[in-house]
Amino acid sequence: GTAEIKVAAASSMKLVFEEIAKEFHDENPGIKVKLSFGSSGNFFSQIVHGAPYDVFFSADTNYPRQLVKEGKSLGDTPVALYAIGRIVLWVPDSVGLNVKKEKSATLLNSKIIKIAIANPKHAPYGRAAIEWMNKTGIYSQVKSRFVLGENISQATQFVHTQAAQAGIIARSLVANPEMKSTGSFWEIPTDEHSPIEQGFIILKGTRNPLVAGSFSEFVTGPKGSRILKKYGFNIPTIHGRGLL
Amino acid sequence: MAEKLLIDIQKDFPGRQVSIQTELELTPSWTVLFGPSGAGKSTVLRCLAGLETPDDGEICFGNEIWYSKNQKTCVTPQQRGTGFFFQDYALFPHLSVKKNIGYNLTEISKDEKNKRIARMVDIFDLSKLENRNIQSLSGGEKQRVALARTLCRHPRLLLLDEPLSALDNPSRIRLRKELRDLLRQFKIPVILVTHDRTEALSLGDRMIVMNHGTVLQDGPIAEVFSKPNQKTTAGIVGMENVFPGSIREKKDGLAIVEINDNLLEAANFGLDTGPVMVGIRAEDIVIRLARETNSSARNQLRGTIEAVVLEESLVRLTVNCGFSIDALITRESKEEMKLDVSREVTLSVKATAIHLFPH
Amino acid sequence: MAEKLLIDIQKDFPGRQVSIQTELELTPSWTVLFGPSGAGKSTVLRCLAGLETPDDGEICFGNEIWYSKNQKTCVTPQQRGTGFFFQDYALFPHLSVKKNIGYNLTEISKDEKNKRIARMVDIFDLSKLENRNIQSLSGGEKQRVALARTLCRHPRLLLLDEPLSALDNPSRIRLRKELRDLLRQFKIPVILVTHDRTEALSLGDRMIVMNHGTVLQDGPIAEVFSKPNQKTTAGIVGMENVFPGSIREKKDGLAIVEINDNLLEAANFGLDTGPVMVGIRAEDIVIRLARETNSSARNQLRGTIEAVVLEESLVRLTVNCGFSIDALITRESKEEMKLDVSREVTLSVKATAIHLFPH
Amino acid sequence: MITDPLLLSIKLAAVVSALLFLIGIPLAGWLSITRLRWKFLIEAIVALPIVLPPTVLGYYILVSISPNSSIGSMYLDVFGSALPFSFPGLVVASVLYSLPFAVQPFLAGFESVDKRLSEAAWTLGASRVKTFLTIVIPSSIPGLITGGVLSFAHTLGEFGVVLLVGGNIPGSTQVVSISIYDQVQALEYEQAGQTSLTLLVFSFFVLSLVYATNRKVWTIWPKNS
Amino acid sequence: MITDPLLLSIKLAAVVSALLFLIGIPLAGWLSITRLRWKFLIEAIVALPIVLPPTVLGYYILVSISPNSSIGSMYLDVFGSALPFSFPGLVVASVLYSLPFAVQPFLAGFESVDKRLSEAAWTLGASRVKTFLTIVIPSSIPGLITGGVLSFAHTLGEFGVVLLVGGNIPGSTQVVSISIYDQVQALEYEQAGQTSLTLLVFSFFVLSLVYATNRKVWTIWPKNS
Ligand SMILES: Nc1ncnc2c1ncn2[C@@H]1O[C@H](COP(=O)(O)OP(=O)(O)OP(=O)(O)O)[C@@H](O)[C@H]1O
Ligand SMILES: Nc1ncnc2c1ncn2[C@@H]1O[C@H](COP(=O)(O)OP(=O)(O)OP(=O)(O)O)[C@@H](O)[C@H]1O
Ligand SMILES: [Mg+2]
Ligand SMILES: [Mg+2]
Repeated sequence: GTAEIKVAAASSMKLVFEEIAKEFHDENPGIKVKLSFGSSGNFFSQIVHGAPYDVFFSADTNYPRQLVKEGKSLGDTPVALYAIGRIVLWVPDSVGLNVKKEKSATLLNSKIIKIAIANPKHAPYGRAAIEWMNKTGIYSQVKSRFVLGENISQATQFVHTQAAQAGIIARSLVANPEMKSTGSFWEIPTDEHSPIEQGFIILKGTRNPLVAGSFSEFVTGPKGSRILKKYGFNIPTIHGRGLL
Repeated sequence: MAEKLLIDIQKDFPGRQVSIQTELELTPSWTVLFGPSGAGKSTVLRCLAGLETPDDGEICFGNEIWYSKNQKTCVTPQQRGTGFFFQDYALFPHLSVKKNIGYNLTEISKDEKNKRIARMVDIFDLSKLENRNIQSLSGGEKQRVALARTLCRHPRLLLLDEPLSALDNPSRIRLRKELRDLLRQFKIPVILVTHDRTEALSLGDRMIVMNHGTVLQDGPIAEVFSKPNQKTTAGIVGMENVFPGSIREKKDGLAIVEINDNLLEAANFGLDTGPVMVGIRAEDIVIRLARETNSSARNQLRGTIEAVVLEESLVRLTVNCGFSIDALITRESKEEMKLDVSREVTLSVKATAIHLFPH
Repeated sequence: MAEKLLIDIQKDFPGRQVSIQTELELTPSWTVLFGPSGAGKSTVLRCLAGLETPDDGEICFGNEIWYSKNQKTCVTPQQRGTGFFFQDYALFPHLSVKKNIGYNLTEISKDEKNKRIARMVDIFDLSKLENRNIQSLSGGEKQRVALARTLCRHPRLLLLDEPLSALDNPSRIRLRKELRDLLRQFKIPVILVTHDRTEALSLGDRMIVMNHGTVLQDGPIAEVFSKPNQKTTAGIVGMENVFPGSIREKKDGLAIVEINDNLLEAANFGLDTGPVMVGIRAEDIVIRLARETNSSARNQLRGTIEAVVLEESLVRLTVNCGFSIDALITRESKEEMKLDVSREVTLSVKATAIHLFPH
Repeated sequence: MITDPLLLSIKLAAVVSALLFLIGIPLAGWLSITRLRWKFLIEAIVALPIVLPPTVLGYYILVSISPNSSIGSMYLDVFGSALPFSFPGLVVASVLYSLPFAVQPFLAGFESVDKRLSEAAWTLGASRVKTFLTIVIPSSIPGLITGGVLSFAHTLGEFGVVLLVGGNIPGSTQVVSISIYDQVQALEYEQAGQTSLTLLVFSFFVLSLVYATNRKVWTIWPKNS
Repeated sequence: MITDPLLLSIKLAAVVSALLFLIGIPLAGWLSITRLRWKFLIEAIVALPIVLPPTVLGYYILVSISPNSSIGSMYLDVFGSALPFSFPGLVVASVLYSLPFAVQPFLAGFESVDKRLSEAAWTLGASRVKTFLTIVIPSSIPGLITGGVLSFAHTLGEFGVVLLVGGNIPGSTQVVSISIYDQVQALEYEQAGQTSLTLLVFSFFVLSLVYATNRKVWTIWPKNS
């Protein structure tokens, strides 16, 4: 018969997980993967209140860790990492700045009126952006220009519509052809902010722990990693459970 | 002993008060609420229907208490089972004429219902309008539909707020006649609000005259018309000679009417023998000193002048010919004939000047 | 030559058509649109006011084209400057009585405006209601407010749709008198819709009788009343002797009225010398063979019987006494006096039976 | 079973509108005739859900219908399945959220019906309920249609509440608004544009139909005498 | 300058409601009197924005007002500042989004006014506009209040559109709905609960006041004769 699992994933991971699910399905034709995307914060609330997902791939490690604390993890296993996000500074071509050359100084240019970032209060990409700006010492100069997206996708929309003139966004999103054709980016060095670790857990309520396990193994395995890399994620060196 | 409708209520409006205290027999009789605009007639009717709650007093319909301030009772309009005709029709704009008439006729079979509606349509001359919608009707057409709707339910007390006032003359006269006949079969007491004398005379058995929210006079209709208890009332009802009488026989297009043992000949417009209300305008009575012949004035009554009252340019004579009758003549006539109290005179009235109101 | 109001329109309703073709002089005169319920009177009035667009024809007010199917012209109600009185009042529910009356009086100064309102309040006896809201008014009170509102603007053509029909009798009689006087100063043509004969007679100079959407007769009011052109018209207007006349002098409470060189004495209820409309009911005329004395019937006319027509139980005599006059007597009288064509008779009428309608 | 998000949305909107007629008409009707002094408080309470951001409202609804709440566990006992993350859960949440958009116009419609029509019906023996059903409701068609249209459209476009209570599960709670949102989030603008256009065209068609019919109602009942 | 999100929301809702009266009343008025055959299409278009999820609508609004769009650049030229991520931008977006919630009840209100009242005003020489202002509007108070309340409350609770067009800038575009959302996302449930409660209490107070006053209007104008 056919088994089915429901996978909840951060909305910024939509393209990645659609590709992963497709390959997984090709490999295991008997298993149907139903993907739900959304804000990790919402998934947290929903899982606490009994949402019927099998695996939850968060955009950070905080929400899954909280879920473990709430006893929602299968067998109380701790959070495992599946990807490490990267941030880039993206500027639309119409602004007329060479971001690759000017790097962080781009943000100080007077043409940059608004800078889009994800809300650092609950989005890891936003936190990383702040951290980087603090480290390079431009935070206090640019802070007043921030516009905050609810998540990294929204921050991306802000710059993509050119309503904001610069954005610190996920590396995975600039791979999108829409973004490629309208602007250019500079990769922020990974050593200038703490790693954006993204973790997952298999949920206690799963009806099919075996399939859930095999899907998460697929994600963290070589095929998954290849796809994740393709979309601009780094792969955590140690996947091992119990890391966090 | 017939049951009674006891009304003793008071309703307060800012700067105005309407109060009434009366008792009506619950027999198939007509009570007319008469009075000028703003007298409080509609308010009384609305209190009776249960649409307005009085501020004090009580209303008892037979043994049923409809409203009592003391007992904190107020029966709903539905339970009272009265028929109410609204001064401004209150027809249902989204229903056809036919559906308006048959609204909420649920207790009877469908056949019976259709028959009743057909009868109403017939009586109120609505056959061409049956399926029309209300908004396309003219003023008078609306009124006829509203009448039909109210009567279709055979209510146990009928409250009519100026039912004929917006009708044109021919329809009004026709309906006035028919209304009484029609309602006779239903055997229900009717309370009619009107400010039309003819309507009151044709339809009313009893009359309650209201003004400024209070009752001025309350009594049999002939009495109120003939003997208003005060000047205001007289002004409101208008002066008339009105007597209860009865048609004794009919011959050659004449009706022989008996009033207090006197026989009068009246032009007969199709009334049957039986009780009638007889009205003679004071100004239609011709006074002469001697009997006369060879005149088309057929009724001659001998009597003695009881009172002579000057009224503006005219003189009002009250003549006793077994019963009191008023005549209005010019001052010149009075002078020429030297008319004065205790003088004997002949009153003559044309048969066509004797107005019979079916009763 | 006075300007004219030319009306030649047709309005189609599903299953019904209203059409009228007439020409009115734009002098301060009264035209009465008379007819039973559903005749199309309101429709004609609404077309004149510009509230309804006819389906064919034209309306010209003097040189102005108000509506023309051919020229595709249709002037707005605002530009026509007519005053319109709605059969169901159409008062503004959110404005006080005073504000209703003074609505859109913008062209005049505030002082002038207040004066005008005060005058209207006075004329229509609204002083106690001035600041009341419309919903708390009784039916008759509403009507008075609506009349005041329409007249307050001094319109150049006044269209009245049954303005007095819901008033109580005393108010109606008072207002009927006053309305003419009042409007005389405004010097505007008036078109009045009514189905009340007395109202038509008191107010109208000219009468257009309508039925089932068409004009039956159109002419001077006395002519229409006295000589209806067909049976339907006669049925609608009712039979009356109506003559234009004039009050020659007044003495001792009597008015001496001249009709076609004949002098009649009529009870005078405060009218001034000048032209009047004289109405005598056919049933009020007493026929005798010889002149007589000592009677309160003051008016005696000699004449020759021109026609004898049986009408149900009565007989209608047409007598020529310089002008034609109808009398209604019983068959018995006719037999007794052996009345027939070309016989000479005396007609006598009480002064109180001669009705004068101010004109 | 319906899997297409658009069809699912339409089904949801239809069910919710129908329920809102069932719930909203009696509620608005009661509000329009009650002489209760404090009725304005109830009106205010009915309108309250609008002032919370949908996702927050969704969060609170989720909390109160989840199987650990009393309502949620009762539902679980009776129907054997949990309310959140199911179609019935979506319906409950949307009804709550759209209630004011139905009740307010209904009420405004009922209140503008001439009081005397109801009085006439009462004296003709019709109960208050019958009067309401046969006289007041048919005389308030514009208000009812406004309420129906507002709540239908509002449910179609509803997102925050549905997202939280439904959980974006394809084929059972993923309505079209969420799927467009997903597409926009993933920067699939072209696809999002297409889905939006489909939704707009469909809605435009439905709304035009409703308004055109409503217009006709008034042509059948001309207002001039 | 207002920095408290609640006050900012109130300011936004007040400005938007006021603008909606200014825009919605003429629009609904025109719809109520026009004899245009195709007016139902316009009614449908007005209602359309509701059917899009707010964030998606927000995205499209953002695209069309961003400084490189024609509208956005025009605004920038005239006012010297960009429309997105500013209070005026929020106002524009909210007005667009809440328009149907104002126009629909307004229209229902206007259409239930007796045609003859307008006719009476016309024959008294009042222009169509004056008639509309002095007769139709005052006779449609329940509809106007419904529209006002719906749009005020709706703007208070608006989240998706405001988030996208406003950019969540504290003190200028961070309205209370966004700040509650942020708190819920950050799992600060207690704080979110408190802010929600404040918002609810305030809204309840305002709504009650509006409804209580509305009631009074009808007491001053009794409906029975
Ligand atoms: N709701 C109300 N508020 C204030 N006054 C009122 C109210 N209803 C009626 N009145 C007043 O009470 C008085 C009596 O009104 P009612 O309608 O009973 O008069 P009516 O005799 O029927 O007059 P009409 O013949 O003109 O219809 C009037 O002066 C009216 O203004
Ligand atoms: N909108 C309409 N649709 C269909 N028929 C109509 C419409 N308006 C009027 N009629 C019909 O046209 C005829 C004339 O109506 P109108 O209102 O002019 O009559 P009226 O003479 O004023 O009568 P009343 O004295 O009763 O007011 C009536 O039969 C009426 O039913
Ligand atoms: Mg009355
Ligand atoms: Mg009419």
